[in-house]
Amino acid sequence: MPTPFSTGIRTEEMVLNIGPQHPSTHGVFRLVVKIDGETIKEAVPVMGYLHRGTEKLAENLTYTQIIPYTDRIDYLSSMTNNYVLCHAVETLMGLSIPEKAEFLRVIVMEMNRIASHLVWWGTYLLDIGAIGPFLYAFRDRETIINLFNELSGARLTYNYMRIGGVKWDAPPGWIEKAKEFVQYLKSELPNYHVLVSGNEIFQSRITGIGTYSRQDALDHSLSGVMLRCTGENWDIRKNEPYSIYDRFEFDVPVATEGDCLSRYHLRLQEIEQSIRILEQALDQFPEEGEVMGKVPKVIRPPVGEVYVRIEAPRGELGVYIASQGKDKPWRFKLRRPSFVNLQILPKLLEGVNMSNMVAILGSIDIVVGEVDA
Amino acid sequence: MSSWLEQAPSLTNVLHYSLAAVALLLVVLGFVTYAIYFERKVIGWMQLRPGPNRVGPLGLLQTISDVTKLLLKEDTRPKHADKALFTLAPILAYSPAFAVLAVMPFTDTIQFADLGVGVLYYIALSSITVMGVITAGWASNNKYSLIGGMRSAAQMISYEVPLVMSVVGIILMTGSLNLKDIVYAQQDVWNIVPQFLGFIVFLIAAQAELNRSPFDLPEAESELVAGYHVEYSGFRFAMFMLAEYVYMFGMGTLIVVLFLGGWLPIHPSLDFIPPIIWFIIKFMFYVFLQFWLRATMPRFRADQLMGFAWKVLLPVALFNIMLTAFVITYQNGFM
Amino acid sequence: MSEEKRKPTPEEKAAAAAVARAKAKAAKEAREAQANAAESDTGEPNGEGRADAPQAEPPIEKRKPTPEEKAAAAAAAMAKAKAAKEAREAANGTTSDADPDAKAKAAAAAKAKAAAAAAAKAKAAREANAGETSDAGMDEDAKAKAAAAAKAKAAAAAKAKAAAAIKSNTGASSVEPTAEEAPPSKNQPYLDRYVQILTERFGKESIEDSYINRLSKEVPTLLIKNEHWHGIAQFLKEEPALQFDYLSNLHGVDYEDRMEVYYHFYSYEHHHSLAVKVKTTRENASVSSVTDIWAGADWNERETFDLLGIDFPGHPNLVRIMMPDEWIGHPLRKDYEPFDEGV
Amino acid sequence: MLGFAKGLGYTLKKLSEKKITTLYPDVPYQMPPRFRGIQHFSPEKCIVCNQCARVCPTECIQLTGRSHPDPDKKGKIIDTYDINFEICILCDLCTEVCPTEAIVMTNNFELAAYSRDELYKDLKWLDDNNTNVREEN
Repeated sequence: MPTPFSTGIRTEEMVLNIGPQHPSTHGVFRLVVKIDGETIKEAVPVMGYLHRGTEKLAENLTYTQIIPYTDRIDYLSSMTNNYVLCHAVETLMGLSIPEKAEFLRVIVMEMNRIASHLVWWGTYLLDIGAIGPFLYAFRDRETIINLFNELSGARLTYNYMRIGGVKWDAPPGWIEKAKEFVQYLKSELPNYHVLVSGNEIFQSRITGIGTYSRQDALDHSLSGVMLRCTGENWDIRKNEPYSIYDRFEFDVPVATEGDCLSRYHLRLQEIEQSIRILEQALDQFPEEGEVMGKVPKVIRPPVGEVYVRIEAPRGELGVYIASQGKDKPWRFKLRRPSFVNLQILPKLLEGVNMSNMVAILGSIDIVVGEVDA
Repeated sequence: MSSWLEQAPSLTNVLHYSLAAVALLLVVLGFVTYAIYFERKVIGWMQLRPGPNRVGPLGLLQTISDVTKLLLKEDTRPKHADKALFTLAPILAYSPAFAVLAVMPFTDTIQFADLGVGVLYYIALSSITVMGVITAGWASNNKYSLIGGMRSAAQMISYEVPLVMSVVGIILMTGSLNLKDIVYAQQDVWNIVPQFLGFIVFLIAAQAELNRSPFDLPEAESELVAGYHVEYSGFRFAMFMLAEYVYMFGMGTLIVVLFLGGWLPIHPSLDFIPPIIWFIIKFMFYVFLQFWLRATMPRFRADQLMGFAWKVLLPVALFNIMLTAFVITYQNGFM
Repeated sequence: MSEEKRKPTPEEKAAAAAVARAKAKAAKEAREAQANAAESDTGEPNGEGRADAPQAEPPIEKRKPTPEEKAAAAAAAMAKAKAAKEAREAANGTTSDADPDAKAKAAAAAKAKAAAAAAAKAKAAREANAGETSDAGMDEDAKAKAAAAAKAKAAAAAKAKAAAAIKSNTGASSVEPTAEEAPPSKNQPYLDRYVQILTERFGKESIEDSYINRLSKEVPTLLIKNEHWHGIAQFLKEEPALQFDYLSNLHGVDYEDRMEVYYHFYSYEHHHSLAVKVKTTRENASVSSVTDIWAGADWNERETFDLLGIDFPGHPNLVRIMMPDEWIGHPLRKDYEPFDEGV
Repeated sequence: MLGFAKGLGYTLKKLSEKKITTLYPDVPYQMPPRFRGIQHFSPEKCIVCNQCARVCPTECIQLTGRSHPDPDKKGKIIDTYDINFEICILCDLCTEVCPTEAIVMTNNFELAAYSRDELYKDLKWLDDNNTNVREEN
């Protein structure tokens, strides 16, 4: 006699469209998944909904005009984007940057890294189902944003850096406020662990999912935390120092598990390291000095091409500029870490449960503006 | 109140009874309105923001305006939805949640029906809610709601087992299924003390039964957008909301009755406080716990959720039954 | 804006800076100015500089506020952050090594200033900017400069050339042609090795060109023949001596007469990097896919196909990624016209 | 097993803490002095050098000038000056290049309107937008 389960109940695979409007895709990103029950058989990311053609636009803009556009690529870490463009042009032209400007750049970039990781932390937990942390993260990020607002006059799209320096010097008292904030965050950060990291539900939820090996990571050109969670000790700030990062002492947090939990911890540890850098940078901040180097009125880099890469919060952010000696780039290409890191997603999602999907997608830390450029 | 039930049915009698039911409904609606308000307030405070504060003084009218909005909204139905079931589902979800309140003894006088099998009645009726949920999920003809409905069914059925099991200990101790008897049996010590294990299991299973954090998977907005009621709007959606909160009301009442001594004071010397106040205080504490958990907890994962029910809660509940049985037999001198 | 703030550059730093390192053009120009002062009237270099290098305005402006007492002030202004940084570095503890080193360099620079070290200087300055490298790098720099100076000695001192130096320093002219004059880059040995390994295996004709891209942090750059590309790519990853296991970037460039695909590789095994360019025609733009070698090339190739219309034979799923599937044309092509203006 | 209990403790502690949100529409939000709000334009300062229109990355500035009405004076005066706030990204580049500070930023940032057409601001509107003008440009 056949058991009830062998009577051939027909099941079929279902194609589920996740996005482009979905709470946990962090923007207009779409994922077409084929599911069998709640198990994902295949996942196909579809993107381009936020494609604004920055690279095309940039070809018709002068280098200075591109800077506000870079703000909008990865809108959670505009400072880093500002920097990578300026750094590329400065490398191409062989410009030197005043010391004070370098300090300001490092300070704002590290603050932005913290702000970006805080947003990630909050939204990731929102994905996981905890609504509280989001607000706490935004409370602390708000302080950074206010500091940036005072410094650059904008809360999100800073347009702060210029080729050859930065636009504004720190206003009076700003450094002190920044120091205060750094001390505050240092004391607040353990609470993050109390609130979330220690929670058993949270731990069991993301331990051992979304796992991949170092070889996978390298093959898929992953960078940043996505690479470091597999045991590769690599941080461009440390290994190919740009700006004045070689003057500061900091560690590169590395994990070997390669799962979501390790990425979670790495990002929080990165905040700690950024705090370390900030402490040193703020202490050594030169009171005197200029913030803008001597640059030609019209930025006209020599004929040639340049590719620079820096460590953005999401990974390796690169800029390629092909110059024909004009004031506008011939070709402007951004190597966007979110875009590249996302490539491993279909592989990670294969065969996992639906409810792990958001945990895995969230742990990649994408910004759709950056994915789509 | 229950004496009415024994009278011969007359027009006045039926009218009275209906009026009482309407009164309870209003109380429940009032509770739901302000439970939602306080939920938003408490979570707001915990998240360092003031919560609703714009409609009415202190935002007290916020939920009322929300409900008004829901009622005035256009009643939409997806084109390919199953019309009959789509309409039926909210009712199916709501009515049992309200019906279970009939047996709830709020105090020794305020109770609608003093059933001998009160606990069974509650458990039996509350299981119907899952039908509403799964019907809604299926009838919407939406993949998200289908997944949400299936998850919900799996979850509610799974957790019902430990939920019932955890009550068995109390029934053994009391020797009755009548809720009033259970409360009276707690004169000396509340059941939470001897039945602590059962209380924990019940609390967790109740959380899952209610689809509330950290077990709010069926409506996990970050995965399933809104789960089984994703296609519902306007009044039908309000019904689901209502069902959820009324069910919470029912579960709160049950947990107070079963484990926290119902309307009994914490110590006989505090007798001067009216029983209904005692009841409300205990009840509030449970409701606050809901909000508190929601402000703190991340969500479980579907597979872990099921594993937790069958591999952890059920054995613990069974162990609790065995333990209680042994203790009782020992006390009665059979061993 | 910050002009006023610029002047009070710490005076005490000036002296220290001038001594500390002549690497920055600062020292060179300071000395030059001295020499000029001795020779003839002080205004000359300014006027000449302006005439020769219209692009070089800012440096000249900077020179203006340094009238008679040039040496120190000019050095301070020019050495800018760089010098200050070095001063700090020296103060930090490397003082003992740094001082003689610095003096030697200063001397070298002094000699060099009289010479046609224009290109070398430009390059050295750039190296300093780009590199900001470890001490080893600095030493190499120093050596490079010494070499440059030695070479320069042979040449006759000429003001015109000094002006040229300024010009190239400000980046107004292309530096690449003058690169041969420059001392070999620190990455030259790497490049030589890559070329050697590749030619041994694939023959000379597989590599069209190879050079150090001095503008791009001196990355060794290879121009690979299109038809050899896939084999070489495989080899680049698998050959134990190369092991470029990481594809950092991949994109195409439309140069109007040709298309180029640019790859940037990095080896986490050996910690060296390589840029590869593969040319293709515009009409039948096609470069074989490397997705089978580096999975990370997948979307990058799709993007390149989408925006530039370069075909990647061997790619498993070469469809548009950014633009809608029914889009007509490839937006990043230089001759792209939007098909429908209304959209 | 105490992990989540600690978390509960943290949220409970926050229950009575000072709220950090601001009552935005009731209490105006004070922006710092450097804030890049809607531009203020003073026509008398403008020399119609066109630099702002040229530097604008989104080409949202349109202006026309005419020769100075006083024949003794050289140069031009501004005739029309429009900024399209539908596409203006308030990037600050126009105020940065302006040699006479004819166009400067203000601290005002509220631009919401019911119609897109209202977002085209002309010379008069920009001239009247003269509150909270930024001092440092």
